[in-house]
Amino acid sequence: MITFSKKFWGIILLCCTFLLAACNDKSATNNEQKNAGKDNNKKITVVTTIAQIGEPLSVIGGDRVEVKSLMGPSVDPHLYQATHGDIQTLENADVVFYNGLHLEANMVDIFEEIEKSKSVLAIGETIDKSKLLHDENNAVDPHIWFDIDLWQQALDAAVDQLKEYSPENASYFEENKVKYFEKLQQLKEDTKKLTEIPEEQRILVTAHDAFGYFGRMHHMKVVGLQGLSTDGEIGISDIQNTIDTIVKYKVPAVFVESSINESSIKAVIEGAKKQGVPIQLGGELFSDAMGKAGTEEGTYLGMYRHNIDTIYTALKGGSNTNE
Amino acid sequence: MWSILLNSNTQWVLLSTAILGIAAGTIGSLAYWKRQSLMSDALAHAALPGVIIAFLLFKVKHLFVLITGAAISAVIGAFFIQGIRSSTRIKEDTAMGMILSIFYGFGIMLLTIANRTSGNQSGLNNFILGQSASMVQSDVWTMSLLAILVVSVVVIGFKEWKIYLFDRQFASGLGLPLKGMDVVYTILLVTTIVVGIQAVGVILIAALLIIPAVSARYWTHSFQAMVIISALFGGASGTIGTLISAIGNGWPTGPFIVVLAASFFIISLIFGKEKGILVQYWQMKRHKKQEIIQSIPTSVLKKEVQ
Amino acid sequence: MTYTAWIILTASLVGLSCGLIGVFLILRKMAMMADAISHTVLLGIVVAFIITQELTGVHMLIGAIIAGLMTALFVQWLNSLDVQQEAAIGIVFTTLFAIGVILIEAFVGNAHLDVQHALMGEITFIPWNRITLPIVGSIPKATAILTLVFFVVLLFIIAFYKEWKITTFDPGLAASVGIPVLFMHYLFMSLVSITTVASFDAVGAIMVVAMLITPAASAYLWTDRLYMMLVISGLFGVASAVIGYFIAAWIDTSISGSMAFATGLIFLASYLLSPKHGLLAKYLKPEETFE
Amino acid sequence: MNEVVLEVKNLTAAYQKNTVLRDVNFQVEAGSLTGIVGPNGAGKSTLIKTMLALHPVLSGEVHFFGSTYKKMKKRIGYVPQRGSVDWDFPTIALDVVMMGLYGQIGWLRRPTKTHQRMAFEALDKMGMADYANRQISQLSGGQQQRVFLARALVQSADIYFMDEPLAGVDAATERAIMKILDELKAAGKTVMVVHHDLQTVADYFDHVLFLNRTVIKHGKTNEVYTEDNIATTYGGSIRLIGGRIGNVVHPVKQ
Repeated sequence: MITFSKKFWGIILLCCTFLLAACNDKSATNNEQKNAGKDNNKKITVVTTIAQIGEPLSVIGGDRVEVKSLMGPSVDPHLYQATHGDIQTLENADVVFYNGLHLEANMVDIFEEIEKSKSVLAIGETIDKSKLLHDENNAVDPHIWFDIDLWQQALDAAVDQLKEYSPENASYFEENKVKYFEKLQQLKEDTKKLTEIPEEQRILVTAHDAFGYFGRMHHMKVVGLQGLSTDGEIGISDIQNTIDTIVKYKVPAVFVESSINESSIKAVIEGAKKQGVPIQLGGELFSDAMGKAGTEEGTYLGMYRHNIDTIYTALKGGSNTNE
Repeated sequence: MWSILLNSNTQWVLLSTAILGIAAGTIGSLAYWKRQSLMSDALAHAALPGVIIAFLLFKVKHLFVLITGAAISAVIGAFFIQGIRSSTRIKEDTAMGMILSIFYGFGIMLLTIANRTSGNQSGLNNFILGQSASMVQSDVWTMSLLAILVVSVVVIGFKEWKIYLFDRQFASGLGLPLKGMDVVYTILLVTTIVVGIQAVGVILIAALLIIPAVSARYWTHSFQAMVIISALFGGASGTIGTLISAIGNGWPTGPFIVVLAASFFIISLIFGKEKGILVQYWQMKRHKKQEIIQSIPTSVLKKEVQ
Repeated sequence: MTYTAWIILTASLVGLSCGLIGVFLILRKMAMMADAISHTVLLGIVVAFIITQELTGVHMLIGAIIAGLMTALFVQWLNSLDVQQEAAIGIVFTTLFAIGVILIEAFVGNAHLDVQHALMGEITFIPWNRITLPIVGSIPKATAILTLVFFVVLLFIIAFYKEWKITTFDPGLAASVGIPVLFMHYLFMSLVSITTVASFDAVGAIMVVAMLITPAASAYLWTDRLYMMLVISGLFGVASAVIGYFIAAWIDTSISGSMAFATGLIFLASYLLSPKHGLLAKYLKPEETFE
Repeated sequence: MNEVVLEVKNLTAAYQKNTVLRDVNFQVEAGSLTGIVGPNGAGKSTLIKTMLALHPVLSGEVHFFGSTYKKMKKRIGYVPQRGSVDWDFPTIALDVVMMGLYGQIGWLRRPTKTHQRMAFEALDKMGMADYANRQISQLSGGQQQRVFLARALVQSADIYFMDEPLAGVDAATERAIMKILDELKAAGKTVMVVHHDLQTVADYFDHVLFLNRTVIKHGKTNEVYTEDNIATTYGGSIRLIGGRIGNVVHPVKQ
């Protein structure tokens, strides 16, 4: 017993010294690292959380910036798991952009900390609060990239931040930004074809509530089975209410999302069919995640266009067969 | 409001959960006596790496492929738990906790890699976390098949199972194939778990496997009656839980079934005929009274302790 | 590389605290309580949210710790009514979790409140979430909290070492020599709750459950002395953290997942190589008899 | 007659709906060595546990040295059945014996060399000195039983209760234990032992307590250990080799 306590205390002492040593050591080297951050001669490293921010910025930044998105193009931010590489990515970042509005809920503290040493912007929070959508419990809907105008404003704020970080490239960014925004306006024009869908059938039924801004912009009624987050559990009444809406408005098609389990939306389809409404699966929409990098759907414009085309084909085509 | 009960979705969910409740209640009684109540929880988590590996190998999100992966992974988990328990002095609950966390951690590792390397896979971990409310006609059939399988296997070998559970040594003396029965039992349990988690989620399947069996114990001392009562409790939890969640607006179905099962448990705990709190209290009181009335017992009582 | 050091240091603290607590957890045959608590904290944070309407902060932690204690209390209560411990754990955690989900749907609605966001931390980002303390300077918040938790755990284990030992080994004797068995049980469960919840907050649930159970189980194969088991378990916890980190760095994946996996590797090594209970040892000298 | 050290009056106890003990009355005098015998389920273990407040009392009273159990706790030693603990617990024999002293050592104190020596002496008395540093799972059943007995000895109590210390042990252990019991008796201590082997009762104990839900007969062995009393206790079927006692649920759970 005596030997025991001696050993025990010895080991504890050892652990303590180890801990203390580790603490001192690290905080010292840490500061050095921070100061060594900025280097103007090479490419600006931009890190974003979601690819919806990253991809447009990579176009606007052209060859002057290197853009990395923590959540790969097809990753649902609600279910994002950090990898070891993300540390390096964040550490090497010059400028960091994130969506904000609680989309990256568990990372907010981190960005606040990084803000002390790096240039960080929550682009979603630069938008006029009155333009944001809220649910019945007054929670903000963070999926603002589905409103092209709002997203343009948000990207604008991001580009301003970039210019501020690197004034010598300001004109280059401005030039690219104007070009990109033209494309956005073109995209906005293209979306007008949604208005060809009969108004009472402009109903977008999806698995989770990501399309609030989309609906507002394109005058569509949006019915989401799940809440804003993808983690919740639904009830039968949620499914039944959705089916009732479909039956009431004779909605011809519903949609699944790339990143969400399809089973609940399939239950809606079957239920509606059973009630004599021949409804079809309109196709896959990109909501929280975008398509695979390198493909058309892996870009913001391509992703948006894909959604518009899918919705248009499904609802317009469907309405034709109904008439 | 009540018209919702006539809708086909409600009926599908009602039937599926009721039938799943019966199947889970039946196999749950076996698990209870094997003292493996938490096996469902452990194996449900152990299924994750299988799902991801199946996806990485075949690059499809096809239900059957992923379920097979989940089942294989869960069986390996069960095999490890059994191996650790029998070949070391580590106890079963520790082995379960280890396999649960290590397999799940491994699954998360793979999931992160899958997220990084190939597109269109997010929600893979959600894939094994089903939603009760979204069950459809085909689920009714799946659950029926499952229930038929489970119930018939248990019924056909009923007395063998009984010996297998209560007296392994005696069973082996009778020449029962204990290893084979272990395998059959594990396959039944894993099948129920894997089919269950993709349809209704981990928590609900764990609850349905555990709670009805424990509740049933409060009503009977006979194993046969316990299995039947447990199946009934499971089925009733599924049915009534679904009904309640259907009536309310936006009430999640799965959790209500769990709460219903828990309510049955509390009722059993309090009013149960065999070991219920009230019965025990009343018997204690009666004992005390008797002690006062009767002075010295002359005859030797015949009842055995416990 | 300093971020690496912070992450390894923090994970090592989790490994140490969980390793120590885990030894008693598995000897008391309550390993699955770790998993149960990882589910029931949901109820705690939902209730805390409903009361305070705040998504972050200390309320959530307190709510979660209370939920952990409630889990222990209910399990103990059912156990005292003659329900198998395992079954009791199963009943309590599924029910409390389900109530948590129902409360979310009923009172919280669409707010971004899920366990993963509100309570489950991500070890990868620990170095960026800092606070400034006197003397030490600016250090990651999680590291500070976990250091505190570690010393609390260490203090309690050392101070009541013989009480933990006797109540774990033979509660009947403990009661008969006048040690308050039930009080020690709840004290222990409080330690478990505090450790797990603080660790969840820093590094996430998967890693905590793994760190609580596996290093202790591995240590159990190496030694026949309780204090050595504590020491080895703590060391294995630290080793798992380090190995796990380098696996994650090597194949660029989730750090906490890799650390959970690394506890498994250490167990595998112990299972094969342990001089007393390892497979190899058994193979080499198959019969060990009494006397 | 010697001083009465234990007095049980109208004691009743129950497990769920079965009354296990009913109206138990007896007195034990100092320095006696009593064997408690009775068939399976007669309530022998329950009697001990109930007296030691490890099982709830329905009615009746138990007095130790004219006082309550709580006040006299330190003078009472208890040897539970061997199966009541997990022998895989990572500790050595000496440590288990030392646990008997934990109550005396007190909070926040560590066992000292003196305690270690006391524990070692107790082990030595049981002929277990060579095994002091053995892990407890590596001991045979008989050795484990001796460790348990040593643990009770180290408590240096005045009255001991032992639950089946002779069940399933080897001959050497049985001899060692009986030697100790005789020594305890010689030292004026009181010992009550639950015993299952009717053949050895007459040799081992000076008093016998026949129990079957209640006290059938209690007294000096040479006076009450008769075939009649055995028959009454065992319900007619005399089996001189008693059966195994089933597992009794330990009331104190973790």
